[in-house]
Amino acid sequence: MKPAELREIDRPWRIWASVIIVSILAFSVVFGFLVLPIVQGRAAGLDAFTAICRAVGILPGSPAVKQPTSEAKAQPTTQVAWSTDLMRTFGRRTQAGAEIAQGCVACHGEHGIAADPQNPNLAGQSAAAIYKQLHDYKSGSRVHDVMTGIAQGLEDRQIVEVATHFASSARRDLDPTTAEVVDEDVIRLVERGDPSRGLPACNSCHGFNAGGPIETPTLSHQNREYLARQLQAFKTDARRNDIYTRMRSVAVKLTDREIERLATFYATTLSY
Amino acid sequence: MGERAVTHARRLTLAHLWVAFAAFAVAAVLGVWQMWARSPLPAPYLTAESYFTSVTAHGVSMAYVLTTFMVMGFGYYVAETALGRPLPLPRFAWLGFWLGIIGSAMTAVTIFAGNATVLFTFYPPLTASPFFYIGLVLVVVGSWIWCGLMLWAMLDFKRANPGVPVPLAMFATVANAVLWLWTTVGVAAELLFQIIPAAFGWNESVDVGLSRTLFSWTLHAIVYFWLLPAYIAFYTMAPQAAGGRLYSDTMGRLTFILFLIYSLPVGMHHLFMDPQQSSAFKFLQMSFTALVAAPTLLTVFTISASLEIAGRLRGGKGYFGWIAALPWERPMVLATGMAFFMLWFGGGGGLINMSFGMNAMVHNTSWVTAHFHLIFGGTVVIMYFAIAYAIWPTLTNRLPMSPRLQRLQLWLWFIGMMVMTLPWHYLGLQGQWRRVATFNYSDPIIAGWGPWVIVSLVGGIILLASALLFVWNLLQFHSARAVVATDLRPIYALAVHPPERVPAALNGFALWNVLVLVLMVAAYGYPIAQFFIIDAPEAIVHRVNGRG
Amino acid sequence: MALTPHPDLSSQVPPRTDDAIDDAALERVMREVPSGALALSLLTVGLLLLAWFLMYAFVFLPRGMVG
Amino acid sequence: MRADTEQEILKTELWWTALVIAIVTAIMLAIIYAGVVHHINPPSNIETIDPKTLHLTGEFTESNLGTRVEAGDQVTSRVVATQFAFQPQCIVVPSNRTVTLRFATPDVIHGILVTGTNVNTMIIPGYVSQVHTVFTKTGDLLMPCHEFCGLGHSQMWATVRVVPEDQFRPGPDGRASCDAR
Repeated sequence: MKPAELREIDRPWRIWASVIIVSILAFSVVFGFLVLPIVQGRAAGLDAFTAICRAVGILPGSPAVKQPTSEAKAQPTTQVAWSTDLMRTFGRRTQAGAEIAQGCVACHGEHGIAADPQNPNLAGQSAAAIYKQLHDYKSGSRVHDVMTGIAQGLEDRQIVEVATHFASSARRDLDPTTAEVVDEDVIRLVERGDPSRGLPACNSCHGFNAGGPIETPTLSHQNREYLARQLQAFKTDARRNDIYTRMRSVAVKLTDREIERLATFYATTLSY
Repeated sequence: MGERAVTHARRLTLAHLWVAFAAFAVAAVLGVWQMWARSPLPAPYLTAESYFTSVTAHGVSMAYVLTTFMVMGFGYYVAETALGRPLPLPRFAWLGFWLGIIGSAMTAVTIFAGNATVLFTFYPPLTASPFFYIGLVLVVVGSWIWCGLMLWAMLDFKRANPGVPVPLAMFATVANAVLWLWTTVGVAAELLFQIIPAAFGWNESVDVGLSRTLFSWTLHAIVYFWLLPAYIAFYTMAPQAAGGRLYSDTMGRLTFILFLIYSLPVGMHHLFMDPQQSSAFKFLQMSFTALVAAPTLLTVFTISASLEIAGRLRGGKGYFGWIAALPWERPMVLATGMAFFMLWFGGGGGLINMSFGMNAMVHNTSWVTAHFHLIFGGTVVIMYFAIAYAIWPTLTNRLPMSPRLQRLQLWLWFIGMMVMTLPWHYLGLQGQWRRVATFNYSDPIIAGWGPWVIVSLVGGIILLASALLFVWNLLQFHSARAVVATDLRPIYALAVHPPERVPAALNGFALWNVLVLVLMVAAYGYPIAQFFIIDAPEAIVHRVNGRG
Repeated sequence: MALTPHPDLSSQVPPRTDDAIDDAALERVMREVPSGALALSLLTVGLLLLAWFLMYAFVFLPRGMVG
Repeated sequence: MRADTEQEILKTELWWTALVIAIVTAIMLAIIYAGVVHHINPPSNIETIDPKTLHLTGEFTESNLGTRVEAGDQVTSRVVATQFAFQPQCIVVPSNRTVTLRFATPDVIHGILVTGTNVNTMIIPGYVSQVHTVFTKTGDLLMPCHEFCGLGHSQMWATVRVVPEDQFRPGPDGRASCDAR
């Protein structure tokens, strides 16, 4: 066949294919961009222009309903907000951080491992977690006789530095005699949670591969007494600087016995 | 045909298909365990992390490894057998294969190390180990090599045979290659510009609205990439296997062209419930989605007519008598029948999913899981089985002694899939939601779902039995006694009126690529641009591969 | 190579003459095709449309307005 | 073989295509009908909100969450979806009255459905998700998180308590909560 003939049998295909596709496009635009929003908007008391703008996404809201107004007033539980800049500053260990950490030795130990089990170990803790708590002490979201004063003496930059310092310190060694005590019920809570109470697995935030909230602290190698006291504080609403009740909503569902056993588990078990 | 050695393309095909089916077998085991975990029966090894590790591995194996290797391997086979020419540049084909292997292995290692519990559809701002994504990118790059080779083989054929229509099987395979090149643009942009930088820690935040929109670009068309081998089998293999002719070669070409056009500007129907896209663009893409039903409904008729020819040639009478006269004992025919049966349910579910506001009734419920397991796991995978049974004798020059086990395997798959997915449809309508490791069966409403979950678990067990039997059946080919190659009949169907000349529009993709571009600009232009216009707030990255 | 044919084997690999279609037979059946296919397709697609409308009218609309 | 039947075949196929188009059109018309008469749209609301500061300012701070009757007797419920709980975990709404549900998240992707209703939306960090609806059946409805949001996803759900309109008694500040009842 000659090229001219080939073009001849091909031409109607090109024309009709284009016509059909453009018609379908036109149909969709007419109904989706014009007819539906205008008709829906009229019933909701919106003018045609507003309704169309909402339908194509230039204005917020549905073309079918009036947008509600908000009379809300802000009362944040914490002042900490994660930003990309803040996240980038973690991880660079500085001399300044080590110097600030000297002020923590009395309660948290020389290498971030506390002698008094009522105080938390800081060594190996996530920098974001330490930052959040120090900042909360400073802003008053979390209150402690000693810590509030100390935190108020720190600038934001210093908080980052000291948090990074402790994050990169070596964690507490575990007592090998207690490390092997297996508590099946607690392991179940840690790894699976309890569906009947809507309790997520502790691991879904505190596990190593969790991808949970940024400020989630590491719990393993922590002191038993400190863990138990904090869980109780969340449970009784005495401590409420967790964003959107993430920890309060969990702790309130735990029994006192479970709190004790969980604290023991994290304080004594390797690899969590 | 004569005596022939196993050619290069056939070795390629065997290698690809064995990788595909090995991944499939592993994924089938995981799938059953996941259903066990979700049921009221206590499952072993169940933790939150193990469940989502398993779901990730199941999805990646089934949706990326099984499909990509199947499509590639089958494509090499078609390129050689339908064109009757040796595959060009086989070294590049092996390069693509090894890229895919390395990528799959890298992905598998990160998943099973627990560093990629983000499922196969990612969910940023959650990010996995970067090697999870890089592995997937390597698989895609390997498949791009395949796309290039398919286009090359077709153009080579055209140059050597001016004016001769490209055989339908090859035309359809190239349609799939072109479709895949378009399809992967969205996910490639998401991975390369958003997720991989975030996973490496170069970025601490990600624009989630944009990444979901880019993924939606890929998310529907990819399903058609998986589906097209099944349709190639419907058009070019089933009529021959039944002893008939293809009713219309032209409609076959049109069907594959329609798939190319209408599977791309439709992905936003996966975002119907998302706040960051507007109702007008959702409507626009819904209209195109509705038209994706067209090529399937055309196929239903054309393939019915082709099989009717076979049935009537075998003495079938009346409106429906030809159905009974079909040679149902042949695996390809049996699989085609089952595939269409499952397509009815799966496609019906799909029509509801795509219906704009109606999607709210079922979005992210088990209904959707049922829908795609029926269409992909049912219709498509059962045709993968049939294709394997049809081409394995020519790949190995061997035959098993009896196709009885093949028929049993197909029946088990069909029954298992129906038993598993029909309860899921019902549960989805009741509100049973997706991607959950354990349900709270102490809630009275959810307790009522329990028995149906157990029924679907039984379906899953049947499916696992079928999957293992499938692998066993393929192994039988390799150990069977050799047969003379001349006994192997040609597998491709002739049309009632074989095309002598076809317009360029039905012999290539230039026109259709232009139209796809127009539609993609209309459907995705502003919806993507808006994120740069409104300066959407980004979300902080949440890494699942160790806190850092 | 010698082959001991299993009775079922023909379903897998019919001798090539078996399915060879002679033009006269094809022309004969093409007078009736595609009446059966039309009947089957109409039936199944009709049922599909019916099922869609049943879901639309009896499940979707009663579940109430959203927007 | 007969020479002229290729055209016949294509003609038959063309009729079938016309029927297919008619079927697709019928479905489209039903969808448009639902949109025009029942005002059913997918929930679309391109209203941005910064997830990083969600808890600091504006309407999604902790003390503002839950149900509230606002100007023009508009009942609005604000819910935050976070890893791995809703806040609040129970909202109370009146039946047979237009209710606006507004959702936002400070962290990752979530989603909700309310069982037995058409209430369904994704919750995407960066956006306020909004669903306007009318609940007709009273009782406690389950509102699970239906989108994978991390390892605790399976245990994330809330309750929507639909009460008859005469039993819906917001306090003097317009607020209504499940605890108060």
